[in-house]
This record gives sequence, C-alpha cells and structure tokens, in this order.
Amino acid sequence: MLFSAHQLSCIRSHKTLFENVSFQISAGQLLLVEGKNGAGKTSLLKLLTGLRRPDSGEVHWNNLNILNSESDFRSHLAWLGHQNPLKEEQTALENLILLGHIRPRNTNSMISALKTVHLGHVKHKFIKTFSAGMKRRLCLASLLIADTPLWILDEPQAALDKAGIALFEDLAEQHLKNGGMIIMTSHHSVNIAPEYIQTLKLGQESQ
Amino acid sequence: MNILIKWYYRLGAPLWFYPLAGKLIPWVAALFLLFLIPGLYMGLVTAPADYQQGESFRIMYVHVPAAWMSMFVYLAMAIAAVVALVWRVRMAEIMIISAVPIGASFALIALLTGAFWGKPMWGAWWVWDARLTSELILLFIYLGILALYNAIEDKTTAGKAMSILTLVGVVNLPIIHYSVVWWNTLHQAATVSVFDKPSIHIDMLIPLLLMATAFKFLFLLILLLKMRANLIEQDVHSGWVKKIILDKQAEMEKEHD
Amino acid sequence: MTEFLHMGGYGFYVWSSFGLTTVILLANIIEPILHHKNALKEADDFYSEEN
Amino acid sequence: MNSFLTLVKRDLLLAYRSRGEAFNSLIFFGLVILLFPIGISASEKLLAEIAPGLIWIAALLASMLSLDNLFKEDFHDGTLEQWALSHHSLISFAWARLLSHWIITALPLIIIAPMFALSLNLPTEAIGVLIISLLLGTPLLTFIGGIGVALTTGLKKSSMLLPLLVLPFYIPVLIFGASAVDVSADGWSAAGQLYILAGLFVLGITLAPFAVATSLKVSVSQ
Repeated sequence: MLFSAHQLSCIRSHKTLFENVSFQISAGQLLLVEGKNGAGKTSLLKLLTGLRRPDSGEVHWNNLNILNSESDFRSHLAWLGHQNPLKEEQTALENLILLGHIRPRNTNSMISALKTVHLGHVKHKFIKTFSAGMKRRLCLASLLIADTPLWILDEPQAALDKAGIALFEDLAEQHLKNGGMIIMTSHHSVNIAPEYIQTLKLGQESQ
Repeated sequence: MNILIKWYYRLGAPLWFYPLAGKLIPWVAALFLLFLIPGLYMGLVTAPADYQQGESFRIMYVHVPAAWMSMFVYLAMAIAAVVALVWRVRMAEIMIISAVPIGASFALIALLTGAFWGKPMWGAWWVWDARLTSELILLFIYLGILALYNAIEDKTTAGKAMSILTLVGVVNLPIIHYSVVWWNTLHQAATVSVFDKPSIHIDMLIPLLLMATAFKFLFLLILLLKMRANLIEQDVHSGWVKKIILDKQAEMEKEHD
Repeated sequence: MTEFLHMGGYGFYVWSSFGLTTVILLANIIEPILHHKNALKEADDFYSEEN
Repeated sequence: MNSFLTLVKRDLLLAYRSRGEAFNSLIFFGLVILLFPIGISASEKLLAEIAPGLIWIAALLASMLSLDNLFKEDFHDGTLEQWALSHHSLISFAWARLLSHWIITALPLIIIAPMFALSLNLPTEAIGVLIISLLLGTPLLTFIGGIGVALTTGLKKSSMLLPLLVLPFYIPVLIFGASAVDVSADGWSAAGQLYILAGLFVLGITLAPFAVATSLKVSVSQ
C-alpha cells in the first residue's frame, strides 16, 4: 500500500497557497501536516482526498491517480473534517449506524467501538446533549468500525480534552501497528513513537 | 505524453489564445461591417415593402437575426460547456461567461423589436405569442447563468457550476419551447402569427441572410473582446499575464528614451 | 429623404427598433473594451509595484 | 441499496422528530391560496376558472421555497463531504435526499390540496385529475429544483438565486399540470396532458440525479 503526492499546488482565488508539495507514505506511517492557519492545510487535505482537483500535480494510491475510478481509492479512505458529520436529533448509536454505511465495515461491533471511546453509557442519548469532546470521540468511533487502511484527519484532536487526546493517540498507534496509514493536521505535537511519524511543513518556508 | 497535452490545454492556451485573438479582432470587425452595410442598405432601402405589413416588416431584419443569434449563442455555450466539463478546458469556461452577456442582449433585442413590430400589426405592445414567450424564458435562463457565475467567488468552481447549468438549460430548452407552443395553441386560435416570416421574396431574403451573417461576425468580435478582458482579469497572478505586462512596459520604455 | 424617414407611417416603430438594437449592440462592444482596459491597468499596477 | 433505504429512513425519522418544519410548506401552500380570493375577488365563477392554475402555482412555490435547506444542513455539518467520499456513488445519496424531501414536503401537500380545491369551488370531477397531476408533477419539481439547490449549496449568502435558476425549468411542468386540471374541470378528458406529464416525470427522475450529483461534487470542492 502506497500513498504518494507529486508536485501538488493549489490556487485559491488568485493566491497560490502552496506549490510542488510532494511526499510518500506507506503502511504503518503517519504524516503530520503542520503550518500556520491559512497556510492551506485543509486545502491540501481536500486535494489528497480527491474532494478538490489539484491545480497542478497528482495524488496516487498504489501508483494510480486517485481521481480515476480504477484506483478504487475511496473504499480505502476514511475522512474526518473539521466539522462532526452528526445529526443533533439522532442518538449516538443511530449516528454511528449512518456513518457505518458510508465506508466499508470491518468486524468490530458498534457497541464495542462506542465503549473504546468511553461513550458506551450514552449510546441512546441524543447528540444535542453531547459536549464537543464527546461528539469528536463519536467520530473517532466511526473510524474504528471502518475497514479503511488510510485515515485522513483534519485536526482530529480539536475540542478533545487531555484524556481524549491520549485516547486518540492510542487509537492512532494501534491503527499504525495494524499496518494502517494516517495523514493528519494538528497544531500541537502528537506523542506517538517518532519512528512512525513524518512531518510536512506548509507555509512560507516551502515556497 | 498526455500529461503534456493536459498541461498545454490548461496553461498554454491563454498564452497562445490572447495574442491571437488580438490579431483577429480587426479582421473580424472588418468582416462584420462588410456584411452589415449592404445588409442594412438592402433591408431598409431596396427591399420592396411587404404588401400586407407595409414598411414595418423591415423590423424583421433586426428581429429575426437577433432571435436566431440568441439561440445560436446558447448552442455555442452548450458545446463549450461539454468541452469544459468533459476535458476540463478552462478556456471553454471563459468562453461561456464571455458569451452570456451577448446572448442575453440578443434575446433582449429580439423581445424589444418583437414588441415594436407587434404594436403596429397586432395593436398590443406584448403578445403572448409562442416564439416571444420562449424568447422571454430564454432571456431568464441567460440571466440565471450570469447570476450563478457572479454569486460564486472561486472562479474555477463558478465555471464548473455554470457549465452544468448551461447543459441543464440546453436539455430543457426544446421541452420549454414545445410546451409553450402547445400552450399557445390552447389559448389562441391558430391565427397567422405576425412573426411568421412573410412569403419571402428573393429581394427580401438576401438582406436577411446578410444581416444574419453580420450578426454572427459581431458575436465573434464581442466574444473575442470579452474573452481577452476576462482572461486578463482572472489570470492576473499567473505567469503569462506577467509576461505580457512586462513586455508592454518594456516597449513603453523603449518609446520614451 | 423625409419619405425614407417616414417609412410609410411606421417610421417610429422601424427606427426605434433599429435604434434600440444599435444601442444594445454598441454597449456590448464598448463594455468589453473598457473591461479589458482597466483589467490591463490593474495588472500593470500589480506588476509595477511588485518589482 | 440498503444504504439508500437507511438514508431515506433516517431522513423521515429526522423529519418526524422535528415535525414543525414539514408543516411550514403546508401552511405556506394554504396561505398563498388564501391570498387569491382576497386579492382578486371571491366570485365563484371567477375562482372556479382560475382554481387549477392557482393550486398548481401555489404547489410550485411551496415546493421551491422548501427546497432551500435540502442540502444546506448536510453541507455545513460535513455529512455531504462524507457521502462525496464514500465508495457509494453520490447519485444514490442525491436520490435518497430528493425522495425523502418529496415525501416530507410534497406528499402532505397533495393530501391537503383537494380541500383547498373545494374551497376554490373547483368542480369535484377535476379533483381526481388534480391529485394525479400533482403526484406526477411535484416529484419533478423537487428533482429539477434539486439541481438548482445543489449548484447553490456552497454559497455563503443565501440569495434569491435559487428561484431565478429553477423557475424557467418549472414552466413545462406548470403548463401541463395546470391545463390537465383545467381541461378536466371543463369535463374533457385530461389524458393527453397527464401522459406528457408522466413522460416529463420519467425524464426528470432519471436525468436529474446525475446533474444533482455532479453539482454536489462541484459545491463540495469549494
């Protein structure tokens, strides 16, 4: 499994956010994308997921361009953006069932996923009663039930408290150990064993 | 190899298109006048007056070409929309947004001249005739496309959204036209509509064809002018505009000293 | 000449139609030229202050 | 396929839980119809004459105004992004959203419409044709409107853009729908109009989801 980007560039309303960004990650590796706000971190992730076409350069999954359908890239990808894709009027379990439909499922049961993110006791409660941290953890649970090797996460630790961040780091390390891959943006460092981590700086220096 | 072609399409086209359009404009303007002047002269002076409508039929020489052009421009836009969406050619999107104002103007001219033609013949400024009503709807579709493009800031997304709407429009236009024609027969006895071209005598037909060709060259002229303007405005930050501007500045310095 | 202008009584309608058409089409020619001119001016300012 | 059904079930469940929203288009429909007798004149003969067109225009406006939040909420909370990146095609998502939106807003409207038709003393034999024409027409309005909504979902400011984009394409539906009811009110058979409406219906629900999916991809990539 290989995920690589070649000379990516992105222009947003006349401004070149970044140019010739290239990297390559394979199984068991985490790419940490760092940069000031507005350096184009989210835009880069949009290019990597295929939500937006790069203005130049290409993104490859197992050496196939992710935008053409043969690469079947989407059934290997789990994406988590800034917002939590949850509906307030639904319970935690209902939301998880919905999120389960979006990506190929693995064998973990929903209930066990909720328990690992310490939400087992509130599975039948409406999301609108949840704190931001709890909602973020529910999204992390949706990653656990997906059979997708590649996780692309936009600031997964946002709104998480210290325990939440520790939980995320365990899940990430577990995922990397099982041969998964993670690309994530973050403002603060991720304390996982450094040999897993590759960093990519975005912003003025790379110009 | 196809990556090179893709590059060429994406970036090379403006560098090649902009100066070429500049050179073409005078020629196209000349061709436009070449057809306009005889067309106008024959239409207004030599063509015999219509036995039924008298001199007012001469309005046909602007009304009919304008109505034809409003459809012609939309079809050209639809083709460009397919090119823009299927082969992702940005130049095609620039062509669509440059063509929308002209298309809308032709539709507006067709409506206004239709009203001025209908008043003496029909006694009313506005007639719910099938052709005029479809022309009015076409004008609204043009305005919708223009509004959509201007509502979206990011121009690449705006171009894509506009191309989709143009294609949705081209699928709906025949449906709208024939349902309006059907609706028209429902409400009005099928009287001879004033806009059916009167029995075309050869002397009347020639100016009409001349004017129609003149309008096509006019469309091309305005399109080239507008595309050059949109290209410079949108690509201000890209390399090819920088080259053109710096060349211009260099020339100006040469002239001064 | 006045006969020509009179257009068999329909002068008002014929000349209004031709007049309106000319006005609208002229506007369609002039607007892009102005648009192009100030787009060039803006690009000129952008590049002259840059270097 | 079952993700399609789950989506529809989920939307209906959500609509059930926030019931108020679904009634808005009904109340709007009733209000628009109320305006006409007040605005024009309550003489039976005149009302009966304009009733077919009036009910159809009210249904058309109600359906168009309820379209606005079709994808807006999904766009803002990230659900749209998730489905755009799911290995299912976006078309099934578009289909599910359009279908559930039609069930939530248009179906109650069709159930209420005969009552309003009677209030405008539309001849009773035209009621049957009214319901059939609405059953064929309103999904068409929702699917075509869905294209306009998908194109304008990404916009920051919610402007008057949607009606401007979508109304021209509603005209054929209005022509055949209103005339079907009008003709049957005069006692003639409305088969011709209903067949054409059915033809447009099939054309609409097959082609529109493709356009909606493509437009959603464009809006998501903003």
